[in-house]
Amino acid sequence: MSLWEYANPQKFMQLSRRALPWVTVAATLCLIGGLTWGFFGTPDDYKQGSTVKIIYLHVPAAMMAINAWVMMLVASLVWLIRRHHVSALAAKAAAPVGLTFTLIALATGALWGQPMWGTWWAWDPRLTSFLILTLFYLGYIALWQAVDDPDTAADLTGVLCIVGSVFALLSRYAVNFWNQGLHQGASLSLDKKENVADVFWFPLLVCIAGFVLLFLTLVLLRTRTEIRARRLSALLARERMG
Amino acid sequence: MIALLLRDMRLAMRAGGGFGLGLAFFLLVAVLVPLGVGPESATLAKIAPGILWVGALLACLLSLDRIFALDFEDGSLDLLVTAPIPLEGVVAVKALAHWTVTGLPLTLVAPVLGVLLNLPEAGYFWLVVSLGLGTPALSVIGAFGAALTVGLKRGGLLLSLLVLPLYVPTLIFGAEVVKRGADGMATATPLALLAGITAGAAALLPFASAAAIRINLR
Amino acid sequence: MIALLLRDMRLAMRAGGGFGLGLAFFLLVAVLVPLGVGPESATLAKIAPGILWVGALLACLLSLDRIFALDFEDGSLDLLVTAPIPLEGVVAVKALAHWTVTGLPLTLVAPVLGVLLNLPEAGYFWLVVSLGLGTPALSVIGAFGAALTVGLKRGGLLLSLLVLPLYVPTLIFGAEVVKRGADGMATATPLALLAGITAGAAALLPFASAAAIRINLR
Amino acid sequence: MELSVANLAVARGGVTVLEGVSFALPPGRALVLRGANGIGKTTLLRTVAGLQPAVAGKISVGGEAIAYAAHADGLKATLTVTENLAFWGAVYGTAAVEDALTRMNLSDLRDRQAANLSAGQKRRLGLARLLVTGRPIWVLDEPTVSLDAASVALFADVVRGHLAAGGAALIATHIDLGLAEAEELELGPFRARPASENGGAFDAAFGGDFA
Amino acid sequence: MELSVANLAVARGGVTVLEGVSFALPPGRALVLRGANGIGKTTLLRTVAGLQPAVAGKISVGGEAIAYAAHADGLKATLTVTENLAFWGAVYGTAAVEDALTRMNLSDLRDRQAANLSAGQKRRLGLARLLVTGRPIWVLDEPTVSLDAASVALFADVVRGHLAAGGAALIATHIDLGLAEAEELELGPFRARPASENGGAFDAAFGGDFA
Ligand code: HEM
Ligand SMILES: Nc1ncnc2c1ncn2[C@@H]1O[C@H](COP(=O)(O)OP(=O)(O)OP(=O)(O)O)[C@@H](O)[C@H]1O
Ligand SMILES: Nc1ncnc2c1ncn2[C@@H]1O[C@H](COP(=O)(O)OP(=O)(O)OP(=O)(O)O)[C@@H](O)[C@H]1O
Ligand SMILES: [Mg+2]
Ligand SMILES: [Mg+2]
Repeated sequence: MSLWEYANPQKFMQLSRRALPWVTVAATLCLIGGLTWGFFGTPDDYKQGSTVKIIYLHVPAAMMAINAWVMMLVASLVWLIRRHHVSALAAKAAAPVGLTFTLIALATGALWGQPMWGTWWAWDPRLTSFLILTLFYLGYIALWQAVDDPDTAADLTGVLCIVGSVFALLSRYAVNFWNQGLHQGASLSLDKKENVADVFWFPLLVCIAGFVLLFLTLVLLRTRTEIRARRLSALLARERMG
Repeated sequence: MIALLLRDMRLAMRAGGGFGLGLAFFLLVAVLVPLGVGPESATLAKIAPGILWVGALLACLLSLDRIFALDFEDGSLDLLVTAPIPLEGVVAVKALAHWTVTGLPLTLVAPVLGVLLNLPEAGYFWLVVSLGLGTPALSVIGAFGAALTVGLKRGGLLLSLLVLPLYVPTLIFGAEVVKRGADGMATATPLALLAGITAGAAALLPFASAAAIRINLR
Repeated sequence: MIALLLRDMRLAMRAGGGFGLGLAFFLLVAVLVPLGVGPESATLAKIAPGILWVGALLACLLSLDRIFALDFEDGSLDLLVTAPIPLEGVVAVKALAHWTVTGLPLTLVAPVLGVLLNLPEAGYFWLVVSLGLGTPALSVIGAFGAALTVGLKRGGLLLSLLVLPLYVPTLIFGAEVVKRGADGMATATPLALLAGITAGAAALLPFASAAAIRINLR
Repeated sequence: MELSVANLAVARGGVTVLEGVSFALPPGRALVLRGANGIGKTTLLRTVAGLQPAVAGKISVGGEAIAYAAHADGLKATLTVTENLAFWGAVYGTAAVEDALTRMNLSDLRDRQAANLSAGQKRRLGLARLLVTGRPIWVLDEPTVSLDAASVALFADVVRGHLAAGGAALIATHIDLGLAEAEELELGPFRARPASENGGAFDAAFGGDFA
Repeated sequence: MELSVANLAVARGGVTVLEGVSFALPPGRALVLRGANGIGKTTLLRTVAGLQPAVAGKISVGGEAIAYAAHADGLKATLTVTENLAFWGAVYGTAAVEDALTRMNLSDLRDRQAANLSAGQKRRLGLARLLVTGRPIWVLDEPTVSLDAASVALFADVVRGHLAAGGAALIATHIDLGLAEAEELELGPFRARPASENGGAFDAAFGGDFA
């Protein structure tokens, strides 16, 4: 049996029904655990004071905002190339979740920027490309909404997703190309010596895991809903045809 | 392809659609902003680069939906898709025609409007250079947005929404060039970025646009 | 007449034509201007009233040609002219519909955009009041321009040209109200003038517009 | 109310295309206008409907009695069939929407957006609008374009019903509607002579001998 | 080049409207598609012309061999007759503009803007475009709408000429073109059964028994 079988809605529904409770529980545990540990179990930073704790929301949210787009890109490509409906619907389902993460990252980033940089916002390359990504999320969702025929909508949003990926990647790697930005570089990469201190690092890992699992939960849930909605409209159309 | 370019330009001239409208709009912005903001020359000089670039961008945006919508409505687009020229070429030529009737005239009249907005003298050269380098990107990106939304309900609104994020970098770097130029600072970096955006967009987006049109015509 | 109002509003909602587009455009202006001009809050605060009013005006202008053009193209206008309702009423209702889907939402979201442009606190109230009082004039005047140019080649360009001079007083007094309000000065005079323009335009222009449509349909 | 037209001359683009057209259309009768492409049928009908002024001649009834239908049938693509029709019903103050849907065989399509109709279905919807106007004189420009034989027959029935109820119809068409009660008027003989010969308004104003 | 279509199914708005359509159209032949309004003629022709994907089945030639003409005939109102035609001539790389004007009886109107043509004259111009494509297979959707009898005959001659030169034509129409050499295909029997019976792509994906 091949992986593609899960692209069959029926198979997907069965699998996701079984997986969903586990993922949900794991997400809840990681999030509660990680955030509590981060907020209450770590010392204040000597320089930043307690504002450093925004890191437990900001970094995972920003990461997942980008990862969600990458996931949508993969799902869109699968749809465009192999035309598996579940894949298209999963991309559709992920967009609002990704948008929410994006907004969280923007809000927490702005809150953090005020004490750190003395401003809510700056036209730093990472920040700019991230803002553009936010707008892309909006456009992507709006495009899904605007097209009547679901397959056409999936095709068009697929094309848009590919184009938007430029900005998803830029907001992750822009800091590497331009060093004049304000924003933190890749301080978390696993092989770096200049990692943040371990006390912050481990709870952050748990939070990131929590956000990944939360994303998975929400996407599974929303994909199931999308599949049902699609089935419903198809059945209604069938009824009308008599 | 040249026939298509000529036709699109001729249509724009005759119907006043792209050509006049974009230009008129640009003028409008330059005339209305001092009226609205007040005639204080220091303030105007400060905002001139930004306002001129925003005006140019809006003027382009305004005429975008005509790139494909008219041809879609009267069936020309169906015929062009089945014609013996590659659709990518059609898209590129239509973006070029759009630029010739909006971006190019905008670039040429911009210095005049700079006067209205009291742009510092050192800025004129950079205004023309940055518009000349940046407006092609606006047309190519706009053609992509127009291709995604051709024939859709709510097309106009969606078009702005889809195109806006792609326009932001061009706007930022374009206005930056003029600002730095007006202040006598080095302009090489934003200028290079502007050129990069234009080149990248012109090289890649026509393919995405052609795919979008094929999908939308179904 | 109510049916016409409802239909026009419904069409605007479904097609996103007027409704979304004007609003999106207004938003765009408010987002792009800080991008282009730079985020310096003192400058922004100074130009905010003017920019917001110019933005509102452009947003209205943008959707004007749809007031009659779509109905002209699909033959509805022919049918409305021969329908048992006075054409003056049709014009007035269409201007009202235009206002409901552009002017009104613009007025309502304006405070939010004021934040983006760093409008001084005292200005918000006056921004809403002046837009609420002034935008109906924009729609009525715009309907007149649209009636004059319906079915003409080069319509879009002409429309802007014809309407612009008529818009200038509204813009000046409107922006003046907000500026004075933001600075804590008396706003009664420009406000009264604004109200006068709106009342005068709404009372007289529909007759001129109806005549223009009758002529253009020949 | 009898529509009668006396010595009518009509122009398009400043050029007089037909002149000396006279006919009378009493209630209960239909008149089919015939003539080659470009002879001026559309121009004549628009003039009769009051959409453009006549160059010369008289038309006995004003536009208030006339329901006009042409190629562009005023449908909004984003509204449904019922919404499109209900709008015109409201404009004309009639409540005949349901009846019109049934008679033009559109009941099954009532909730479909007009954009999603076939060419012939759209045309049927355009014609259904006539029924909600409640007006006595129908002025129709090629009403059966795109219709199949069954729909043409259906439409002929509708016209017959309208005539029987005391209405009248003036129809320009190239095909045979199968309306036995209709008279035909060939427009060929009324083709306007070139402007240099026919004098008229132009000559009165600018055609004299001055330079 | 023979156009042959095997077991074709076509859909509009996500609903399959025709299925199991098969026919062959050798050079020199014409095939007239018949069927009630809304049966799916336009959808079928658009699919054959390569403008939309088929739901199932095979079409033997690609869009490159096909000249498609529908209601919307791609005319620009502000261009003159010659300019309109010359544009398409340039796109297809042919220089047959003069010839096309003559054959569709448009020479007198050559410098008139398309906006100032009558309905039938516009249609003739739309059809003249076919002649400048130089393509062998014509796919025509109700080509004679708005044409008078003389123009229909003129057009039938043009089609005959095209067939005689080795071309082929697939025509959907409700009227009789007087083309003796054309076969007819009634589309009624190919009407798609409701989706619940015909299975297909939908059922494979979303039609199963899950909740
Ligand atoms: C509105 C303002 C901000 C935005 C839009 C923003 C956005 C982002 C983005 C897009 C990432 C990259 C996530 C990834 O590559 O997976 C990120 C990571 C990060 N941000 Fe921010 N940020 C903002 C403000 C701040 C501030 C003020 C700070 C602290 C001074 C900060 C600290 C960090 C850190 C430490 C990382 C992880 C770095 C890495 O591994 O790449 N951010 N942020
Ligand atoms: N601006 C113009 N200048 C000169 N002649 C014009 C102009 N506009 C239209 N015409 C001509 O006026 C004539 C009348 O057109 P009209 O549309 O009334 O014809 P019609 O009888 O309805 O034809 P059809 O059967 O093709 O619809 C046509 O011959 C047309 O070419
Ligand atoms: N979105 C949609 N959903 C369901 N059915 C649709 C949709 N859009 C169109 N249809 C139907 O598809 C069918 C095929 O339409 P098509 O235009 O191909 O018909 P046609 O044979 O060309 O008819 P005509 O002779 O009237 O032009 C029509 O019955 C139409 O109502
Ligand atoms: Mg006609
Ligand atoms: Mg059809």
